[in-house]
Amino acid sequence: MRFGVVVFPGSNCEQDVVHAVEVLGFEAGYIWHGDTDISGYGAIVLPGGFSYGDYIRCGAVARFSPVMAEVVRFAERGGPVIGICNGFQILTEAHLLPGALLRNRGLKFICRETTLRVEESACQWMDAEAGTVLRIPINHNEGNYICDPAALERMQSAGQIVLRYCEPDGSRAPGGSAPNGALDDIAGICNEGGNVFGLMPHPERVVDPVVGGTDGQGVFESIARRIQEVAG
Amino acid sequence: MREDLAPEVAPRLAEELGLKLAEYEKVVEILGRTPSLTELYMYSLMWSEHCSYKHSRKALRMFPSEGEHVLQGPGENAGVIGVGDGWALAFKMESHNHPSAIEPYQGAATGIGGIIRDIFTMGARPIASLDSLRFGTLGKPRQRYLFEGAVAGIGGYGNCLGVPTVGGEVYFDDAYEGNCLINAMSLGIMREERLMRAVAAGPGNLVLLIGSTTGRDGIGGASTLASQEFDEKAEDKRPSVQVGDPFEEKLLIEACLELLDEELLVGLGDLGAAGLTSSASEMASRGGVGLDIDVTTIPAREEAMKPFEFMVSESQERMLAVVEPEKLAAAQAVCTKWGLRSTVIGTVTDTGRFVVREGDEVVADMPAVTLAHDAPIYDPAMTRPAYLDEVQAFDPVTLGHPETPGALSDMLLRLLASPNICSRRWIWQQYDHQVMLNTVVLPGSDAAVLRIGDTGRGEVTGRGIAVSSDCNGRYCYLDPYLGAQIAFAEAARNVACSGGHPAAITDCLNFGNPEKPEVFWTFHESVRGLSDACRAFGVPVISGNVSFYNESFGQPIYPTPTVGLVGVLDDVSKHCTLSFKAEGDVIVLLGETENEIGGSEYLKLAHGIVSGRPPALDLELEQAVQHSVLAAIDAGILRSAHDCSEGGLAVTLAECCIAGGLGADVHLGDELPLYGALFSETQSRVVVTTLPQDAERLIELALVHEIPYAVIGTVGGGSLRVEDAVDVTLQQMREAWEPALERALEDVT
Amino acid sequence: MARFQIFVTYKKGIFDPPGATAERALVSLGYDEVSSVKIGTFIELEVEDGTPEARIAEMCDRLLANPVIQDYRIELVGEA
Amino acid sequence: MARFQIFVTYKKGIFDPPGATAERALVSLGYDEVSSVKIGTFIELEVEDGTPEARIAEMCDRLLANPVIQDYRIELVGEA
Ligand SMILES: Nc1ncnc2c1ncn2[C@@H]1O[C@H](COP(=O)(O)OP(=O)(O)O)[C@@H](O)[C@H]1O
Ligand SMILES: [Mg+2]
Repeated sequence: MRFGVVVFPGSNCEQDVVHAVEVLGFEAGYIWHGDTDISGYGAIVLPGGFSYGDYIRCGAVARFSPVMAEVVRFAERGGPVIGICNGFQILTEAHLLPGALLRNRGLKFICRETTLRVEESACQWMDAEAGTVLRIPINHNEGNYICDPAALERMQSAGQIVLRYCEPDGSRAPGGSAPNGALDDIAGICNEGGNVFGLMPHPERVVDPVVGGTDGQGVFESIARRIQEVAG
Repeated sequence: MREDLAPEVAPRLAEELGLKLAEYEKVVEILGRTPSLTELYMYSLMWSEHCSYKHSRKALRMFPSEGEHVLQGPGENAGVIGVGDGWALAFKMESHNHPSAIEPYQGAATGIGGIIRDIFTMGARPIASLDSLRFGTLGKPRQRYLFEGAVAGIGGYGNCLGVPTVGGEVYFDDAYEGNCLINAMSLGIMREERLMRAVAAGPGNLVLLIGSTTGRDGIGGASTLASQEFDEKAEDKRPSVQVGDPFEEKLLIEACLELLDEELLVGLGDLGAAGLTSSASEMASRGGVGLDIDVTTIPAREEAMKPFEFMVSESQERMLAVVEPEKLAAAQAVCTKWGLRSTVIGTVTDTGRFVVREGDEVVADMPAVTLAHDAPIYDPAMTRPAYLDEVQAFDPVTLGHPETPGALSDMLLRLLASPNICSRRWIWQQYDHQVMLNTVVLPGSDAAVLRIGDTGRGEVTGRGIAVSSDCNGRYCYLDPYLGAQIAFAEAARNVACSGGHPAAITDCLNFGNPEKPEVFWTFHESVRGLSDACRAFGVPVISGNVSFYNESFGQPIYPTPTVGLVGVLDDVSKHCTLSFKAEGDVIVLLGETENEIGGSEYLKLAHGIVSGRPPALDLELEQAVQHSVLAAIDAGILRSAHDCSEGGLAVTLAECCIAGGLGADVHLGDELPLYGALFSETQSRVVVTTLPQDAERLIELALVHEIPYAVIGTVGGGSLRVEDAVDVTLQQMREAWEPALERALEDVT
Repeated sequence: MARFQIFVTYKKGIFDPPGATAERALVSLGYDEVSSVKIGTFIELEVEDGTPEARIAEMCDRLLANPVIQDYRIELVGEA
Repeated sequence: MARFQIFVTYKKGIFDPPGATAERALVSLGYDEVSSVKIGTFIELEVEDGTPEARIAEMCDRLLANPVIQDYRIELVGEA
C-alpha cells in the first residue's frame, strides 16, 4: 500500500505526511504537481501548507496544477483522496468537496490541539466509532468552513460530515466549539461517495509518539486497511 | 569610467549618505579620484554601522569563538556546530528593530525572512525559529499595534515557509516605547560535509541572481535605518519598508538546497542589508576575486532604475550564486522547476576589482575587498554612566512589603497576571510550532526541545537539541556586566532544565547610540560580561548581530544583549519539562534563595520602581546547579524541572502547578522575610520534582556537586500553599496567568 | 492596452470575518456612525486592447473569484 | 444612510506578491493577453447620512488601510 503525497509549490507538510505514513509501516512517495501520472499509488494525499502562498485564495491556484486533473479522475473512480488543511482548501476549490474555507473568525492564525468528535458518516476512511473524541492539532488561518444552507442539508442527510470540533467531553458548546468559527462546528467532510475526505486538523502530527499523541494514526491505517480489504 | 560627481558635490552627498568626512577621504584615497555616484552609495552602505560593525568590532573580539562543537565560528552568514553523528546545526540571531518600529507586520516578517536566508545559505535546512521581542507597556494603543503586528508578521512569514517558531521571549517596559526590539533566531540542520560558505571563486564563473525582481523598495532600508536614531523624520523613511513574500522564500529554500545537493554551485550568498553590494562584495573578498556585473541584466520591478538603485536595493527574497559555465543550464533548470527567476548578471574575474556596468558604460570600479574590509574601525570613547551610582545605591529592602497571607497571595496573583510573566500562549498559538514533526517540547516550557533529523529525507535520529533565548533588560540597565552574564546563565539554565547540555550561543546586542560614551560603556561591559560567562562555561559564541542606535528622542533603550543558546541531548527521549507530574512527588529546590529584589518584577509591580542591584551571580555555583540538574535528568530521576527567574520562587512553583494541573504544599523556612523568600529573583535556582523513592539519589547528586538544596514540599491537592503565607487555588492561578496578555490587548483606554 | 477593475465581494448571507471585525473596531474607536463594513478584493487588470469583458468574466469564474461564496463586478476603466 | 466605497492598493514601488502570483497564474492558464495584475482591498462602508469624506479618510488612516505601504481612494456612491 503506497500513499502518494502531492507537492505543490508552497506545500510544507508533505514530508510530515510521508514521515507519519512510514512510521506506521506503509510506503509513501512524493508526486510533483506538474506530473500527470499517478499510477502506482493506492491513495492520494493533498498535504497542508501554503500552495502558491495562499495568494488570491487558499487553493485557488493549486487546483489548476496538471496533477489535479488526474486526482479528479482518480477520485471519480472511487480512489481514496484525502486533503489535509491546505489540501482540504484545494479540494473545495476543485469542487471535489462542497463549500469553502474562510478566514478564521478571530482573524488570527491558530496552531493548537483541538478535540474532535467522529460523526456517523459515509466516509470510508474513518474507522473510529461515531462519538469517539480525537485530539488532533489544527494549524491554519482559513479554516472557517462555510456552505449554503441547502448544501448543509444535503451533507447532513448524505452523512458527509465526518468530524466536528467539540469540547473535551464530546459535547458541543452552545456558542459553537470551533476555534475558527466554522459552520456547524465542521472540521472534516467527505463527498457523497465517501472516498474524498477533507479535514482542517493535521492527523499526521499525531502519529509519531515522540512528537505528540497517536490519535492521528487511525486515519492512515483505515485507508490502508480498507484498500487491502477491497483488494481481497 | 563615468565621471558623474563633481569633486565639490561628492563630499556633501557622502555626508548625506552617512559617511563621515574622514571616511569619505579614505574612499578618495582608495580610488585615487572622486567616487562616482554608484561607488559612493556602495561605500556608504558597506561602511555603515550595520554592515561594517565599525564601532563594535574591537569589543566583539573578546568573545570566545572556539570549542569542541564549533565547525564554523563568527564571520559567515551563520555559525555552525556539530551535534553528533555527523549532523551539523547552523544558527544565528538578528535584529529587525527599526523597520518593525515603522511597519510591525512587514518589519517582523522580513526579519524572519532575512535570518532564514542566512541559514540556508550555509547549506542547512531551516528547522526552527525563535523570536525575542521588546515593546513599551500595553496600556498604549501604539504599543499594542506594534506587538500584535509583529507577532502576526512573524507567524505570517514563518508559517507560510513551514519552519516552526518554537520559542522566544517578550518583555514590556517603557524603556522600549520609542524603539521596539524584534530579534529573530533561526536554526538549520545539515550533514557536516554539506557546509557551504559564501565564497566567490574561479575567474570565468558566472554570477547568477535567483529569486525576486529588484525594485526601489528598501533602498538603503536596513542599513540606513539601523544606523540612525529615530526622530520626527522617521516617518519619512517609510518608503524604505519592504513587503515580504514568504512564498518566494519557500521556493528559494527548496531550490537552493536542491542546487547544493546536486553540487551545481561554487558559492551561495543571500541578499540582505545593502543588497547586491553587500553580498557580492563579501563573496568576492572572501574568495580574493573580482566581479563584473552589468545592472541592465538585472530583472527590474520598476522602470528607469539607476545603477546605484540596483546595487543597493533591499528587495527581499533574492539569492546570489556563483556557477561554473558548464553547470549553468542544469542550475537554471532547477530554478525553473521551482518557478524561480534566475539570471546571469555578471562574471567572476581575477582582477580583484568590483566593476559595475550599465551596458557598456562602467559606473563603478573599486577593489572588492575595500568595500567589505576597509571600513574604518573605531575605538569609541566610554564613560560609566552617572545613573548607575544612584540606582545601585538604592536598597529596596527599606520599602514597605506585603506581610499578611492575603497580601502575599494577592501579590502572587498580580505577578502571574503581569504581561512580563503571564502565559505567552496568545503569541505562540499564532505560530506553527509543530511542522516538520521535530518539536518534542512545545512552547511553554523552559526551552524548546527538537529532535535532530530531516524527516523529509526519511532521516530521523534519537538525538536532540534544546534552545532558549533570554535577556532581562532591567538587570542590564542596572548593571550591564552582570545583566549580560545573567542573560547567558538563564538561557543555559533553561536549556539544562530541559535536558540539553549547553554547546554554543548566538547573540543579538541591542543598544543605543555607540557614539555616546555612556552607551558605549554599557555595550562594552555587556560584551565583557557575556564573554566571561561564556568562558566560564566553555561555551563559545558562534554568530551574532549588533543593533545600535536603538534610541528615540535621545533616550536609549535598556541595554539588551539577547542570548540564544543551544544545548545538545544525546538521547532526545531524556528531556524534561516544567509541569508537576503526579501527586506525592517530592519538590526540591536546588540552589538557595537570598533576599534579592533589586530590578525584580515584584519591585516594579508593587512599587513601580526599576532600581537596586540585580541579583548576584556566581558562575561556578550556576554551573554546578546546572550539572546536577543534567545529571539527574540523565539518571532518569527528574519528573520536572523549572528554573527560577522573573517573579521568583513563588511564580516558578505556580507555573509548575498550572502546567501540571496539580497543587503543592511548600515550606520555605524562616530565614528570609516572606516577600523575599517568595519573590526574590536570586539566580542559580531550579525547582525539581522526583518520586519519593528517588529523592535520596537526587540529594546525593546535589552533595556531589556541592550545591545547596532544600526539600521544600510535596506535589498534590488543588491549590498552592506556601507556609501560612500563600494559599491560592489552581483556578485562581489559571485565571490570573492564562488570559492576561489577551486582556492587556483588549484594554482599550 | 485596456484596463479593467474587478470588485470581488462575498455573496449576501455569507459571513465576512474581516468586515465584521473592522466594523466592531471602528465603532469601538468611536466611529458610531458606521453601520456596516464589508471587505472584499479589488483587482486591477491590464490586458491587451480589445479583450472582451466575457474573457475577464471567465478569469474571474476560474481563478480570481470563488463563485461558491463570492460575487464580482467588472468595469472597463480605460483603453489606451 | 450614506454608502462609501474605498479602494486600498499598495503604494507605487511596493511589491505586491498576490498580484504577481495572480499574473503568473493567469498567463499559465493561457490568458496571454494579461500584462499586469494588482490586488488590493475593496471596502464598502455604510455610515450615517452626511458623514463627511474627511471622517472616512480618518478611518482609513487609523484602521482600514496601512498608510505606510498603502494608498486609498474614497468614493461616495449613494445617499439614501
Ligand atoms: N515571543 C515568543 N514567541 C514564542 N514563544 C515564546 C515567546 N515568548 C515566550 N515564549 C515561550 O513561552 C515560554 C515561557 O517564556 P519565558 O517566560 O520567557 O520563559 P523563561 O522565563 O523560562 O525564559 C517559553 O517556552 C518560551 O519559548
Ligand atoms: Mg525558565
